[in-house]
Amino acid sequence: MLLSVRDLRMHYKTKMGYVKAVDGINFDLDSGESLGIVGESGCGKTSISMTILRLLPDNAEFKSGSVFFDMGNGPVDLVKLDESQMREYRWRGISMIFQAAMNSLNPVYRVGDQIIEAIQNHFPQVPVDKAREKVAELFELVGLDPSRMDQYPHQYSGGMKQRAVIAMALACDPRVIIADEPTTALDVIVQDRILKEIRKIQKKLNMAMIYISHDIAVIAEVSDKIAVMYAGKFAELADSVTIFKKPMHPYTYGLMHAFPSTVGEKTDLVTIPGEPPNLLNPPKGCRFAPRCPKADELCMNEEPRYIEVEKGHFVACHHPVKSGEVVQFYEQ
Amino acid sequence: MKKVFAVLMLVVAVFVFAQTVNWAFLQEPISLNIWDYLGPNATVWTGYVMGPRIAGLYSYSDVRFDWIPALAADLPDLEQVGNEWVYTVKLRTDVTWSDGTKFSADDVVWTMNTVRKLIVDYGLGGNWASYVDPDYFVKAEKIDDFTVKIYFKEPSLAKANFGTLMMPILQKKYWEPKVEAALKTGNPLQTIYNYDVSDEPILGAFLLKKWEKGAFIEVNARKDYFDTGSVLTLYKNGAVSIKNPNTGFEWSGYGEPKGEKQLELVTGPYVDSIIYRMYLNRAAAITALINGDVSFIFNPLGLQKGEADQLAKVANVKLISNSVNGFRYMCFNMRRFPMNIKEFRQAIAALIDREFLTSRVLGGQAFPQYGVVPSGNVFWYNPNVEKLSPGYGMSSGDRRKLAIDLLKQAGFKWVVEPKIEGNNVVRQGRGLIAPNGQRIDQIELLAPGAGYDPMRATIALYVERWANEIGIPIKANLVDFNLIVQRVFDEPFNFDIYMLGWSLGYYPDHVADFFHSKRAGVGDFNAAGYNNPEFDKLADQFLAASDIDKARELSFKLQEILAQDLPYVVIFDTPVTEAFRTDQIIFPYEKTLSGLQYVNGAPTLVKAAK
Amino acid sequence: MLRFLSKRVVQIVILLFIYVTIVFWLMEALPGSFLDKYLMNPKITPEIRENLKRQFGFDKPVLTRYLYYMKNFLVLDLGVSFSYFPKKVTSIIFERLPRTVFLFVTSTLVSYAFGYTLGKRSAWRRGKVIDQVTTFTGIVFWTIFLPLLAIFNIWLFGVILGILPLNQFIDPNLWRNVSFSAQDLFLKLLLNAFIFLIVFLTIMIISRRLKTINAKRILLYVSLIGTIIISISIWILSGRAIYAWDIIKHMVLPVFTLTLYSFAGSMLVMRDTMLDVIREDYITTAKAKGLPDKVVRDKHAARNALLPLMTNFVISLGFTISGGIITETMFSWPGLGRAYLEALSQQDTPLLIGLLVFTGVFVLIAHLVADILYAFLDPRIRY
Amino acid sequence: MVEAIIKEPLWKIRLKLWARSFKTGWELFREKKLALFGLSVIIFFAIFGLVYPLYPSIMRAVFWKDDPFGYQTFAPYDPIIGFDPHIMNHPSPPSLRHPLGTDPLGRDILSMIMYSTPREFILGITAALITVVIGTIIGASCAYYGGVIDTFFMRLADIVMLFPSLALLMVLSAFIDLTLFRLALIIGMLSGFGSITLVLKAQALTIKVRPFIEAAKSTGASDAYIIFRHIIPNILPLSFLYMMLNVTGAIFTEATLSFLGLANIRMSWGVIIQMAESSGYLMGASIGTYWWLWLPAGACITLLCSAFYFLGRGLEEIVNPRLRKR
Amino acid sequence: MNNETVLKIENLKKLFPAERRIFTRTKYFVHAVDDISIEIKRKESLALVGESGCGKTTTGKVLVGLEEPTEGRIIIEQEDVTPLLYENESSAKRYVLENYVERFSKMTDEQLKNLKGIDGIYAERYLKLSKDETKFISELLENRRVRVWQLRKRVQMIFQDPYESLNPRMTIFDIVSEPLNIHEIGNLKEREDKVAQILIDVGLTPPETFMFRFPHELSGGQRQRVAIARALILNPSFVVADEPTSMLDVSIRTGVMKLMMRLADEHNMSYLYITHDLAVARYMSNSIAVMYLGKIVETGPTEEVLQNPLHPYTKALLAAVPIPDPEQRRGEPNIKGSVPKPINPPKRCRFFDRCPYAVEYCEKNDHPNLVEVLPGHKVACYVVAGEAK
Repeated sequence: MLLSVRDLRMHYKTKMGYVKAVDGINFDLDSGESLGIVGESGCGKTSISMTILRLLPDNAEFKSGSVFFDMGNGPVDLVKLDESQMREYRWRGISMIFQAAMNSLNPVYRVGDQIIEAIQNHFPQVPVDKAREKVAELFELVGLDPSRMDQYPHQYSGGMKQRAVIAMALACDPRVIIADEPTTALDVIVQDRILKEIRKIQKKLNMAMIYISHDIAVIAEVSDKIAVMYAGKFAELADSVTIFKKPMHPYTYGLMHAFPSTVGEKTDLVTIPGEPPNLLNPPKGCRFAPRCPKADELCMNEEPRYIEVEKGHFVACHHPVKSGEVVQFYEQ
Repeated sequence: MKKVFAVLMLVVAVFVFAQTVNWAFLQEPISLNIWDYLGPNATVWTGYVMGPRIAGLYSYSDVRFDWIPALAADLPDLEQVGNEWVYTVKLRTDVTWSDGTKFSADDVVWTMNTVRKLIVDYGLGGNWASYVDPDYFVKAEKIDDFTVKIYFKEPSLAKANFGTLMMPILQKKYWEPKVEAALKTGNPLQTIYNYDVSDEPILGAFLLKKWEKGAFIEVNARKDYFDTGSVLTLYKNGAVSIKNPNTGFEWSGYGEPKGEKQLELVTGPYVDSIIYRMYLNRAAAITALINGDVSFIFNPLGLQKGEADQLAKVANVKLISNSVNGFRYMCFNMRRFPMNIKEFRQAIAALIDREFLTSRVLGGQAFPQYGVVPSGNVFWYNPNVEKLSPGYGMSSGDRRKLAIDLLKQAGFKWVVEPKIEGNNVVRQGRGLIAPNGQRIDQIELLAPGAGYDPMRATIALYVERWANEIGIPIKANLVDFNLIVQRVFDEPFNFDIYMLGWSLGYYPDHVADFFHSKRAGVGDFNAAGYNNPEFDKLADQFLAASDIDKARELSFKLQEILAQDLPYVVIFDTPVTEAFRTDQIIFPYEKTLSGLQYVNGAPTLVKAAK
Repeated sequence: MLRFLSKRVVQIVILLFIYVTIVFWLMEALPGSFLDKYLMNPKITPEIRENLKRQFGFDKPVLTRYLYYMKNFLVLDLGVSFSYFPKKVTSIIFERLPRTVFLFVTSTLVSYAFGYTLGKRSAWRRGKVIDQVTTFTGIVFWTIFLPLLAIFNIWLFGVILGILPLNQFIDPNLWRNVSFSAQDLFLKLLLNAFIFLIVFLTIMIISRRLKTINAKRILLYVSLIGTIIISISIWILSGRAIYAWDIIKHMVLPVFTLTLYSFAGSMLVMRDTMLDVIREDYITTAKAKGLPDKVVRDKHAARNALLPLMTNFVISLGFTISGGIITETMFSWPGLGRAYLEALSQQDTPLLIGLLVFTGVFVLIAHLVADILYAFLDPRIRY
Repeated sequence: MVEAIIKEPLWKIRLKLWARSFKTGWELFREKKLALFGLSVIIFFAIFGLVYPLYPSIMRAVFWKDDPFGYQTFAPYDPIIGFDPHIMNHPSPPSLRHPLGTDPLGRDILSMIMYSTPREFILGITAALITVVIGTIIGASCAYYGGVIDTFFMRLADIVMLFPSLALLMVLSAFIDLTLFRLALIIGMLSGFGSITLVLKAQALTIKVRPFIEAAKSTGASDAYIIFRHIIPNILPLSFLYMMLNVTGAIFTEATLSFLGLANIRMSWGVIIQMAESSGYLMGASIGTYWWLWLPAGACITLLCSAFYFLGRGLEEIVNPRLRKR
Repeated sequence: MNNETVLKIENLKKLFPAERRIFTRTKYFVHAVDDISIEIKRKESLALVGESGCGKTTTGKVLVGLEEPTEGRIIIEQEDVTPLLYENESSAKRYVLENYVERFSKMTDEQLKNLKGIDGIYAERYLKLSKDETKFISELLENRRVRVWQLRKRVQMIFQDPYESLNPRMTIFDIVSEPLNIHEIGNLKEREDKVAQILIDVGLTPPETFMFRFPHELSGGQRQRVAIARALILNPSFVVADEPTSMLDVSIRTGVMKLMMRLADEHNMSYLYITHDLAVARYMSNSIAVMYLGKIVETGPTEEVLQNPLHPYTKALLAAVPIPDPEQRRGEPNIKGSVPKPINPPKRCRFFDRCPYAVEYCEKNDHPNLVEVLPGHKVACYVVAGEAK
């Protein structure tokens, strides 16, 4: 297994108490595989990637869990590494495409130089011209004109910046790339192209990918496995077809049916009542219980375990949705 | 190696044998060009450095300020020729310029005539005017190499003896071509002012060596200074004698040079060089004095109380205090009511307890002053003026009562009459009503703010309070110095009362300048608008006097009139306190009017200690 | 860029014109005049004063004088000073400029360098001890009344500890026997600093062309140390090192005081901008790239936060006269600020106008330099 | 129907919520130890200044009960023309009669400091208020209208900023009689038309482009309504902050001018220091000996100025979201 | 009543001056909205769809008076409101002169009487004033200030970003009652009642817990509800909704969408629904107009357009929308390049550069007009319309 995350917990300390942003996350990822994490804003999906890379702000507190990562010489628990060892793993082992790609390029340096910096940081012996060749290769790979590498970020359009960021993520041939909302700010046609590009590169280089998005449609396009996250926990994890065809968690179910689509019949959209819980003070039992039409006493009091119901299909629910069942959500 | 050693020895030798004194300046001199200095740019700092460079036909003696010959060999002979008065002056024959040239009558004649010409034709201004008044001075004439005749329209102590005959003499050889060249330019005066004079031959004792702008000026003693070695003796009986064993020059005057000697001085210079160091604030200069970087501080205002307190504790620093030739006063605008009422002025004068203010409030930084001639100017000062001053020597209660009586005498009334018991004001007066029934609203007392002079500011506030206590509605308005000057001199007398100060020359002709009714115009010095025909007559006589004793008598009378009429209430004068390092220098004397800086630090007499 | 510059220059000229006009009329409105000091001398009669007035040009109507002034200003002639009559205002300014520039550029540089370093660190370690201590001390020094701080430092270092020379800017004992003037030396020091700057910039440009990080570093250090050694040895060989050292020694105390007093300003600006920059995504990206903390802080965060600081720096250089008034007085440093104070107390209007106008020109040039620098530092800005 | 839904009177809810938001604000503020320190110092000075009238009467009752000289004659606790005749040498060190000693003119230093305190407040706050009112209104209008108004005021700001302010004030002191209030007015206007306008305009520009302005416009709001209801309330926290910092600037400027002896202010902390300076007690060699002449006044300046600064910066971290902790 | 046209836009143009160059005479303009026409009937909604920068938001802003139209006519409820959308009087006067007076003065009485629609109404008024032009103009511009104000009541807007469109310094009550405040409706008590009522309507119950909170204390969905409440409090006949749900989370989004539909029904109003999301448009509108570079390239009933897109751009757009179903594979969006900037666009089909089907004809001719190919379904494409081969 390339990456396996076990019982990962990370909380933010605030004046009012702990925000339980990542609260017991488990998943595995193999080379060539892609995992999509879908969830609403504030559910903690970005915090997962930050916890894995250990790029947490001051007020974050790591609680428990381990992140085993295999660079080819046996799994290492990233959590236990010290800061300088950890630096070795960043970008070489796991690199990232950030949420706001527009802002993840430093405006005062040339785009090419920023990529070369990453390369030279990890491979100091590589001279500049070799690194430039590599950058040119990467540019071509992501569909950018290599002659643009001596331009500054502001001279790029939004889509180009996104490509440059992807090229940068690939600079050190990482094993895993975490793409956090890689296309959110882009128009549909550009988004479509970029998603295809990433997918192609992933296949070609046989990398593992983690996509993080709020848009289940985007995730569906690119992921082999999809994890649905709700309030700091995974509600359900399965391969993408299963999750669409046989969602077992009521939240997944609601999400699937809340999405308008341009194709197929115009069905009535589901509205999940209420608002996502405040992670400062999440409900005692199942975190979805207050909004769940199937919730009962048990759900309110006892937290459901995250179990593998079928092979590769994990659900955390006391009353999973059965195949073919129609769940009726009540509006306020 | 030997060479290095030799240089090293030389350096050591210079340090050991060359005697240098360091003096602190608080501002940098502007220019050593005498035309500029006596023209538009007289600053006291320039004067300190110029002093040891220049010499005139006559000068003042040390300490006593007797009028004695310097470049002249004797006192002048005065005779009337036609309607002109001629002063015949014999020159000393033993004087050389610093370039070795012999000093001669040509220099004197050229200097005097050129200055007059520049004043008349080109408007050469500034202090040259105090030496040459074209209304009096006519011309100078060479009789032989060492005799000159100087022609005046009238004989006048002020214009001749204490004026033209004291002016610095310039070298004709050096200056004539320069002045001629300048006269051909578009702006001759500016050209003359702009000449670089670092190579100018001088008659004085100290030649400029280096002027490092902003940091220091170094001057070196002349070996061939004409006065070196001469012995000045002042006798108790008033006689003065000068003897120079080196050149054999001898002169004596003002009586028989015998009896008890008051002072005997042998002219140096005793030091090889003087370094004037520029410090831009007093604290810095004083720290330098404490550290021994400098031996003496030039400071026209003298040391402040705190500085003196501090320096008194420092070993090897000696404090000396001398009275200053000047006074601080309150001036009434006698063109306005009620300042034109004599009793009103006297009432205010009576209220001002000078002794309390100076000794207590100002902590002894000032001493009371009653007349318009400072008491330190012993020869000219009339000691009677004190007694003539209203309220002199009274307690504070009596002063108030006197003031109230004076006002009542003049017919003033109050809405609420002030009541005094003992020294206390039991009831404050309110609503002063003039004899004509008019209510007096407010009288403005302009005084400089505490930033310019805390003493005057404080006194103005005290005057305000004392006056208010007996119901005189004076309001002290502490404003910028320039604002007072503008309101007093530029705008036509737009003031009620103001408070300023004068610093004066030795010869007290200022009394006439300040109070003569013909000087009461806009921008002139009789700002009070004082107009007293009797005074005017006496003042004219005083100005015309050519005999010192007669002049003194007239001056005493003038002082007495003023002490009663009170266009000015003279309040106090400050002593100038100076400090020097006794382990570094020795001054020949320490008591002298306006302090040692008034004689430029006595550069030809000062000695290095050990 | 060129178009922007020309536009800016036109703007500056117009601003300057208005500014000079305001300054001129303001000074004209001053009550009293230089000649008032003769009011204190009863020997100088009103007629003589009239004479002097004519020499100083007071007799002409003010409008004529204004037009005349503007005409002269166009050829950079600021007229003739009164208190140094008939010296030209420009020559007085030029005499004092090197001293002021040398003192203030040095202290501004030191204070900004200090503020930059501290601000950078305290933002990076926000809320930690270093942050709180620096902020607290910075603000306390920032609010100490400058004259008191100066006097205290003089007392402590000059009087009590006796380790630094007091007052003045040179030691007369050392300088009385040399032929050159301190002015020469100031100019040479400035030239040296300028050459140093040029060398530094050239090396920066050259080092960009080098292949590996180590090579860049070596070139940078070797050449910088080399330049320092070379310039020091030139000073020593020319025999003037001791005099230069004397000036520098005298500068330590004022520079130290000014730095202590003002480092908080640049530190707080740096800290605030840095806090802003730290939140940017490219900082997280840089960290994620595995770059060491120091590199992220200095190369990515501080480099971006430098921009507003740089502008502040250049503009603050323009205000040396204001700052100089107190400092130069307290430390006996005869520069422009002191000249201003003296001119004001003497009512030397031409010098006052000249100094203010000169400051105005200086500030405007500083603004222009700031604009250009900004364009160099921030590639996003293209005028 | 609506009444049925709303159970409590609305004003009560309003009040409660207002109190709550004040409480949360206070809690946020309380975290900033330095700001808290600043606030307490300011409050201390405010009280210190307000109780001044009590001081002379207490001292009179204690020390001048049966005084032959007469308290009235010398008014020993008058800050401007007071004098204590019982003490031979002024300045005298702190004693029971004069807790902070006397100055060279025999005045009581504590009395001078207390008397000056409210004046420093008035000066600082007036100047700051003028600055902020001018800066806010002009900044907001310039940002909102742009065009000629903007150009005019921006060029004006450029010119005002060209003047070195201290140097300019020194010149002005020559022909404007710089009383406390006029000084406040000038300082306020100088920075109001100068740098503050630029900062506030920049801030107002960011507000101007935010959609809620468009929302208000689209419902028909007038220009004045938008400026005063939307733009100004949003830049007000920043204005307020600059006000805090400007108080410091004004007090400092006054002290400097007084120190140079250029302001016509009868008594202030700067004047106290100037008094020590001009009478020669403020110099390297004697500052230890005569500490009471300069230290209390100097400490007051530093304390009050830094207090406003700390308070300002503390508030800045609260009102300025970009400085808030994540 | 149901068939009444609420909004009619005719040939609306909006040009923004682009970079000014000193030395060239040519003026550069961004053709943000370039000659579009739209009609919306009461209670119906039109979705304006397109990528960012296509001019859809500008169209909305013109309608609510945030931008001045450059050309064109806007009719709201049988009234030509265009003169009211101009900032100053003279532009409004010029508009009336150019659009009515000059035209009418050339016509005979007969012709005038035969005019239809809005022209007819104005022609009648023109005749009633016995063709007195000055009177006509002054009548049209009469009370312009007041009428501008009243117009604002009838047209409201909901903005995209619920975090930015509410003033953070105002309470919810202040925000929602602001329109009442501006239009001076009711006293405080009445306003409070009205606000409470509308808050209940948008589902923020109980209203008193929300009324005096600040926006940052609410979640995104709640804020957007507040924004809707503000837009509806004046009972407008027509609302411009600029991507009101694009910033909301999925689980909340449907709630807001449904709320908007319900309120439209209850309040008898129509939406101009601006969105980039075809799927959302499908649920929120009766008809749809696809915009590209300031032009409408296709329009028709929503379902019809989505099921049977004709314009190559619409096709590409549809193909690019990800489908939340891994088993359904969609077609490839078959276009090249990226959106250019519409600065002085050349005279040819706007889509020419990117069109996979473009032929020479498309380059030679100006941008095609909308042609009705199917009933109610118009498309602006020479190839589809069969004009070019």
